[in-house]
Amino acid sequence: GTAGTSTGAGSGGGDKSPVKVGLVYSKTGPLAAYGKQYLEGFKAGLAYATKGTGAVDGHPVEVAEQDDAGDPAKAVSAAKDLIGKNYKILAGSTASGVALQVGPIAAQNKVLFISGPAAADKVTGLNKYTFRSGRQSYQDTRAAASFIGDAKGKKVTVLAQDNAFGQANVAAVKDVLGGEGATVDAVLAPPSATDLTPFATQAKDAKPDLLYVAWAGDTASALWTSLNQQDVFSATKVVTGLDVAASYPLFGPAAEKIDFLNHYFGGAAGTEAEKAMTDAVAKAGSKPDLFTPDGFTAAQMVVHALEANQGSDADTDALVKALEGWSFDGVKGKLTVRAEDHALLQPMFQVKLTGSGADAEPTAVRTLPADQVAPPVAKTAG
Amino acid sequence: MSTPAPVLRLDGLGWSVRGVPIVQDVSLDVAEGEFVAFIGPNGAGKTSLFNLVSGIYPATHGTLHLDGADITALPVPARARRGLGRTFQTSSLWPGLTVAEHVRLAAQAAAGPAASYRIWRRAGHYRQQVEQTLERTGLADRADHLAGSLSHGGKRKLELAVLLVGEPRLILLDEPMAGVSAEEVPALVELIRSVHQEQGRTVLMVEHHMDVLLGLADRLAVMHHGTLLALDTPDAVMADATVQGAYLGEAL
Amino acid sequence: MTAHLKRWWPLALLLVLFAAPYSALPVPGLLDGPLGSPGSLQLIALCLLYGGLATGYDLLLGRTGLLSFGHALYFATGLYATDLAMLEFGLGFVPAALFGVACTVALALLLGSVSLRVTGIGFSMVTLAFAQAGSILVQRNPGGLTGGEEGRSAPAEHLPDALIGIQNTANLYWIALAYLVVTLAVVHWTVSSPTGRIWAGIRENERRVEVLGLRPYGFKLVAFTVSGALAGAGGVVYLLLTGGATPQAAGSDATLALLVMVVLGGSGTRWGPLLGGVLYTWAAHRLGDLANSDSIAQLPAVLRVPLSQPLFLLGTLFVAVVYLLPGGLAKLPARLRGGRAAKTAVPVTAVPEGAA
Amino acid sequence: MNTVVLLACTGLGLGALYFLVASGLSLIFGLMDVLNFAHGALLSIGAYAAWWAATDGGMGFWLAVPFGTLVGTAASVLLELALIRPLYARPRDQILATVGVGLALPALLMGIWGSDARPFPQPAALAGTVDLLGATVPVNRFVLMAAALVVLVLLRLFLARTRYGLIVRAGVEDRAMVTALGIDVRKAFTLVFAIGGAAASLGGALAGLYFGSVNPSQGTGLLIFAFVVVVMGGMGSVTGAAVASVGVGLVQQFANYYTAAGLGDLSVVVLLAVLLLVKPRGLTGRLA
Amino acid sequence: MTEPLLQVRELRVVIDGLHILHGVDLDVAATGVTALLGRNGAGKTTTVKAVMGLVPRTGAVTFDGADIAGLPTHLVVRRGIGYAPEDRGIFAGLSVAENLRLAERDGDPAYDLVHELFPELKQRHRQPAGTLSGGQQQMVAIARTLLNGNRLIIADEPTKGLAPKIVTEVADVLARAAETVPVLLVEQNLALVRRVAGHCAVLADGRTAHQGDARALLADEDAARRLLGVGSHRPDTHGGTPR
Ligand SMILES: Nc1ncnc2c1ncn2[C@@H]1O[C@H](COP(=O)(O)OP(=O)(O)OP(=O)(O)O)[C@@H](O)[C@H]1O
Ligand SMILES: Nc1ncnc2c1ncn2[C@@H]1O[C@H](COP(=O)(O)OP(=O)(O)OP(=O)(O)O)[C@@H](O)[C@H]1O
Ligand SMILES: [Mg+2]
Ligand SMILES: [Mg+2]
Repeated sequence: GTAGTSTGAGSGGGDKSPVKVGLVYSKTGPLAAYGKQYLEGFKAGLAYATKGTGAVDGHPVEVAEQDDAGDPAKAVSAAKDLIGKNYKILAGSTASGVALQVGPIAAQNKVLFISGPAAADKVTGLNKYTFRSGRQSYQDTRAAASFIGDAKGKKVTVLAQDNAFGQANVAAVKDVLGGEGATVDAVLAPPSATDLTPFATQAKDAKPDLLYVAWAGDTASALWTSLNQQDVFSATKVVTGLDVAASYPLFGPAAEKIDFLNHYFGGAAGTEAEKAMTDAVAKAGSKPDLFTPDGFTAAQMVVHALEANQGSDADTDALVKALEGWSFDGVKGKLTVRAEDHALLQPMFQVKLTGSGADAEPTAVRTLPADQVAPPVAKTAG
Repeated sequence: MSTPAPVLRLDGLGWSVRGVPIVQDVSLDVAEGEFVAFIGPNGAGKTSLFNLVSGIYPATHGTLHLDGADITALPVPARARRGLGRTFQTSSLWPGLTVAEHVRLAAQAAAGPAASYRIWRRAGHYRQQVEQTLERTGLADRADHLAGSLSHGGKRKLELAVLLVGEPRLILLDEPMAGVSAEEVPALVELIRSVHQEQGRTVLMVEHHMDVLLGLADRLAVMHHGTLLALDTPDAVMADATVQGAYLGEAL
Repeated sequence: MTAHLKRWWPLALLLVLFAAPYSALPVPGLLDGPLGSPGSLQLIALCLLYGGLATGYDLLLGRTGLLSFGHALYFATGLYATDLAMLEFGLGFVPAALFGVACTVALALLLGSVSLRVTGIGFSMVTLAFAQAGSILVQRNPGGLTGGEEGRSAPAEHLPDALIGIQNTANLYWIALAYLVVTLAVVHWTVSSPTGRIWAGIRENERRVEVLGLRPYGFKLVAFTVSGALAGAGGVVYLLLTGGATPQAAGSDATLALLVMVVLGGSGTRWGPLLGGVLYTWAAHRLGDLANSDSIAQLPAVLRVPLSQPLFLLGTLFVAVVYLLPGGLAKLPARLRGGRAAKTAVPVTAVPEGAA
Repeated sequence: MNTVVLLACTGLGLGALYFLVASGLSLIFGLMDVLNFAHGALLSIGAYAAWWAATDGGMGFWLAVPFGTLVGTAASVLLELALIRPLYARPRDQILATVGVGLALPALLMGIWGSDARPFPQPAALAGTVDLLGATVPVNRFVLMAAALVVLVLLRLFLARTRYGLIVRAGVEDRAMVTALGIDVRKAFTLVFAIGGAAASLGGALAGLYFGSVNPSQGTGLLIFAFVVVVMGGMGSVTGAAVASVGVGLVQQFANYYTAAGLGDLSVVVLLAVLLLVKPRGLTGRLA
Repeated sequence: MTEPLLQVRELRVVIDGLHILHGVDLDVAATGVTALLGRNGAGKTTTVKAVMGLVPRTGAVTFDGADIAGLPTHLVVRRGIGYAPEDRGIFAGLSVAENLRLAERDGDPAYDLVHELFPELKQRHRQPAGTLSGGQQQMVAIARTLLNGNRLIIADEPTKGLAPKIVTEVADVLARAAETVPVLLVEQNLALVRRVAGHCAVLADGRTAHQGDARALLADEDAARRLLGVGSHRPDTHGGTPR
C-alpha cells in the first residue's frame, strides 16, 4: 500500500502533471532508525534541490512511502506495486538485501532506482538502471586504509563477523592493502556468537599494526567491552567505522582510543548543502545523522534527472543518461556519479570521539578526498 | 482333550522391572480354538502377562511362540499382523474419531500395511465389514458419535468392535466387562461366546466376574504374585481351597 | 439448490480468482489499487502462495498431529536450490525447479527419518534445531553460495520471458493460483486416501495404531515428505514472485508464521489453513500501512507507539484469535450456529458413508 | 592453556545464562505442559526494566537488577493470569498464545525504545577482569555462574521439599483431579510462572552485563538455545537443564573458536540430534 | 428420611452444546449409603461430576443447608466432600505416598485406617502409581477419600476391576465408613448395592427416574426390570447365563 504524502514543500508547486517518486525503505523493523534519517534527508534534499517549490519545471513531485520492514520480499511487492502504478523513479533500500532484490526488478521494468544506505558493493554496477546515493563498503575500507600510511610490510588484521558483510570487508581489505604490500589476515567470529572474549584475544595475539574492525549488529557493545578488557588498544591501532550517534555510547570506555573512519556525522562537512540540510532537519525537530545525507543526495539526483528532462519521467533511459557522470555539490562535498558503474564518488572522514558514554562527541580529524577512497570500477552486468 | 499343535506357547515367560519380578516363569500352551480365562487378585500380573504376549513389554525371560514361530523379539505391530489382537483394561481409543471411523480404520489395518500405504487411492469404505461389526456389537445407532463422547459401556463395546473387525485369530481381552451395566452384560457375553464358539477363535481373557467366566472358559488360569498358581477346568479350580482363600473370598 | 451452492462454491471461487487479472474492480480498504493492477496481483499471489503453504503444513500439524517447528527449512531449500541451480549450474528454470523440489524431497526424507525417531515435543525441538542449523548455514554464506544476509536474486536471463517484468505479473499470479490448487488437491486427496486414514489414527492415539499391526513411523515419514515437497514447490513459486532468495525465508520466524496461519484459519479443517494463510499474509502487508498511516501518527504516544509496530499488531491479533476463536476461523460458522455440532460432528478425514 | 581456561570460563558463563532462561522454561514446560514462547520476551522485559532503572530510574546497579527481576516476575504473573489460565482446557492454544505474546512484546519494546542496542551501565566492580591461570576473564561471567547456581539450588528445594512442588507435579497430570482433592491448583500454576519468569528476568538483567547492552531481540535470540537445553536436559528436569546448559555453553564456545568456520551453533544442533537418537528422552530420561 | 445432607434439584448439564442431564433430583441421606444407579450412559458420572463442580452445571445443589452450586471444585471439597472418580484419578507419575500426601487436608490424616484396610499400599508407598495394577489404583483412590475427616464420600464405581475378594472387602470398608460418614455410591454391582445401600436413586437418560429405598426397589421385579433392565430374581453380580 501507499502511504502517499505529497511533498508540497512550497506553495509555488507546479500546476502541470505531477511526477511520482516511490520510496521503498525501512519505516519499521530493525533498520527503522536508519530509515527515519533517510526520509528526513530526502525531504530536506527535495526542498533544497527544488528551491522550496517541490516541483520541477512546474511538475510537482509526489513522494509515496512504502515500508519494507527490512524484508526484501515486502520490498519487491512494494516496488512492483509502485511500478504497476506507473512510478518511474524508485529510491530507498535501507538494507543491502533489499537493494539487491529491488535493483533487478527495476531493470526488468526499466525504471530508475536509486539505492539508499545499503552498503553492499554489489549494488554498484548492478545494472544500467540502478544508482546509489550512499557510500559503499569499499569506500569504508579505503578510508580505513588511510590510517596506515605506507602499507608496505605492515600487518593488518580484520576482525569481522563471518557473514556476507564481514567476508566482503575482508576481501576488500586484502584487495586494497594487500595490493599495497601489507599482509592481511582475518579473525572471523560466527555472527551468532555472543561471547566475543576469545576473538578479542585472538585479534590481540595476531599482533597487527592495524586492527580493522568491521562489525554490524547487536553484539557491538560486547565486542568493544571485550577488546577493552583484553587490552587490545595498548597493543595495536584500532580502526572501525563510526555508526549512528545512538551507537556512540556502545564503545564504552574504549571510545577515545579508537580511530574512526566515517561516512558522515552531523556537522562533519561544513558545506552549504549541509547547512541547508541541518536547518531543514532541525525544523522538523530532528538532527542529521549518518544516513541523512543519503536521502538528501537521492533527492538531489532525482531532481537533477527530472530537470534534464523538463520535469518528465517518461523516458527512463534519458533519466539514466542525465545522471551518469554528473558531478554536483552535495552534503559531504563534491559528489560524482561515475558513468561506468554508477558508483557515487564522495569524500570520507577520519573521526575521533571525545568523551565516552553518553557524552561522546565526534570531531572530524581529516577529510579524505573522493578519489582517494574511490572504489575500483565494477563491471556492469546489463 | 485332544492336543493339536498349540497356537500359543509360553515357555518360562517372565518380566522384571529393575530386578523386581512382576511376571515369573509362566509356561502355558493354548490350543487352537481354546478359551483360557485368567483370574487372580489385583496386581497378580494378569495385565502384565497380556502386555508381554502382545509385545507392549519386552520379555526379560523365557520365550513366546505363535504357531510354532518364535515371536519373543517381535515388536507390537508385527505380532498384530500375525493375528494377535487385544483390548485394554483402560479404554484406549481415538477420541476424535467417530465410532464408524474406528471400525473402518481397524478394517483397513487388518488388510495389511500395503493396503494402507496407497496414498494415491481413495480410502475404502469397508461398508459391509463395518456395518456387520457395528450391528454385532450393538453400536450401529451410534455410528456417527465421537468415541470421546461415549459412555463407559459404549467405549468397551467399541474396543471390542475395533478388535473384532480385524478378525484376529488369537484374542486377548483384558476385563471387557468392567463397568458395563448389568443389563448389557448378557449381550456382551453372547458376543464373546459367538466369536469363540461360532467363529472358532482362540481367546484369552482376564475377568473378575466368575459367573461370566464359568459359562465361557475351557480352562481357568489363576495368577498370583506373578506366577501361574493353577491351570485347570473351571470346576476344578473353583473347588481349590487356595484359590477360594486367595481370590474369591465370600463372593459378592 | 443450497446444497448445490455448497458443493460448487469452491469452483465458483476458483473461476473468480482465475479471472481476477482481467478485472479493474477497485477494492478499497482491502487492496491498494484495482484488483487487476500489478501491486494487487502480487499481493494476492503472495496470499495464495501462503494459503497453499499453510495447507501443506497442516498436513503435518492438523492431519497427522506432528508439530514441526522447522517447516521453513524445506521452503527455503526449494527456494535456494532452484535459485542456485540457475545461478551456479546454469540450468533453465524448469529443470532448476525440478532440481529444487527433488532436493527438498531428499532433505525431508533424510531429516524426517532422523527427527521422527523421537515423538511429541522432542520431535518439535529436533525439527526446530535442524531448521535453525539451516538458517545459520544460509546466513553464513558458505562458499559465497547463498549470499548470506544479502541473498541472491534470480537470474533474469534463465527465466522465461513471460515471467519477467511488471506486465507479466498476471502470469506469476496464475502460477501461485495453480500452486494453491495443486496443494489443496494433494492434501485433500492424500488425506482421504488409506494413508490419510492412518494419519488420523496416529493423530488421535499413536500407540493404538501399533496394536492394529501398523508401524506409525513409516506413515509419519510419508506425511513429512509430502508436506516437505509441497513446501519446496512453494519455495519455487516464492522465488518467482519475489525475484530472489533471501535468508528471511529460512528463519524460525517463517515457521512460526506458518503455525500462526494454520491456527488462525483452523487446524485440521479443509479450508481453514488456506483462509489463515491468506488472511495472515494480507494482514502482514497491510498492517504495515495501518501502522504507518497518518491517523495513527496523530494518536497520543501510549496508543501510537504500540500501534505503529506491525509485529505488535500481528502478535496481539493472533492472541485474540487464539483466545476468542478456538478452532480458528473455519470453526466460526459452526460456533455461531451453536449447539449440535458435537453430536453430528462430521468426520474430519473421510466423507461420510453415502455422501459419495 | 590460557585459551582453554578462557574458553572454559566464558563457556560456563554462557551456560549460566542459558540455564537462567532454560530453568524457567523447563519448569513451566515440565510442570504445566506449556511451551512458553514468550519466555524470551520475559527476559527482554527484565533486561529493559533493569536498564531503565539503572539509567533513567537513577538506581544503582545493585538495585536495578532486583527491580528488573521484579518487573519481569510481575509480567510473567500477568501473562499467566490473563492468557494462560483461561486456556487451561486447551493446552495447544496456550502455546500459541505465548507465540503471539513472544511476537508482540519485543515489537512493543522496539516501539518504545527503538531497535538499536542501548548500552547497559556496568558497575565498576564488575567491569573488570580477573587473571586466572594466565587468562583474562571478565568478572561478570562469575556473577552469572553464581546466580545460576543459586537459582538451581532454590529450584531443586522448591520442587522436592515443598507441598507446592508436589501439587504442581500432580496438576500437570490431571488438573481437575487436583482440584477434586480440595486444592486450588491455579495458585500453584501462577507460582510456577512467577518463578520461571523471575529466573528469566534475572537472566535478562544479568544479560545486560554480559552483552554490555540491551536490545529488543536479545531474549528471543537466546530462546532457541534455551529450548535446545530444555530438550537435551529432559523436558521438565531442572537438574538436566543445568547439565545441558553447561554442555551447550562449553561446546558452543570451544567449537566457535577451534573449528575453522566457527561451527559452534551447528555443533550444538548436531549434539542435540545425536543425543535424541541415542536417548530419546534426554539426559535425565524424562519423557520428551 | 430425615433432612438430606446433600440435596440436588433440577440439575442440568450441557457439554459442547450436548444436553447430558435434563433435570436430576437427588437426596443423599445424612447417614448410611445412598446408591446412584442406572444403565451405562444414564448420566451417573456426570451427575457426581456436576456436584463436584467439575463440569459446568445449572440447578440447585445444597450441602448441609448451604448452597454449593456455584462453588469451584476445590471449595466444594473443602466443605468436606471426598471424591473417588470413575477413572480413579491417579497421578501416574507420583508415588503412592505422594498421591496420598496430596489428599491430606487436615492436620491429622487417618493413615492408620488406610493402611489397615489396604496393607498393599503401605508396602508399595514408593512405587509410581501409574505402574500399579488396576485394582491397586482403585485402592489408592478410595484411600484418598478416607484420609480426611470428610462429611460425605462420593465413590463412582469403586469396585470396578477389583477381584471378588477385594470387592467384598471394599463393601465392608464402605459399610464401615458409612457408619460414621454418609456415602454416595455409584455402582453397577447390584449385589453390593443390596448389601450396603439404604436409600437409592435411579437415573435414566439424564433424568431421575426413581428415588426410594434400595432394597425395596431391588425386591420389586417389575420396577427393577423397568429401571435397571435386570430382573431382581438374579441378585448376582451380572446376568451372564452359564449354559
Ligand atoms: N512398570 C512397572 N514398575 C513397577 N511395578 C509394576 C510395573 N508394572 C506393573 N507393576 C506391578 O506389577 C504388578 C502386576 O500388575 P498388573 O497390572 O499386571 O496386575 P493385574 O493382575 O492386571 O491386576 P488388576 O486385576 O488389578 O488389573 C502390580 O503389583 C503392579 O504394581
Ligand atoms: N465430555 C462429554 N462430551 C460429550 N458427551 C458426553 C461427555 N461426557 C459424557 N457424555 C455423554 O453423556 C452421557 C452420560 O454419561 P455418564 O458418563 O454420565 O454416564 P454413566 O451413567 O456414568 O455411564 P457408565 O455407567 O457407562 O459410566 C453418555 O451418553 C455420554 O456419552
Ligand atoms: Mg489388570
Ligand atoms: Mg460412569
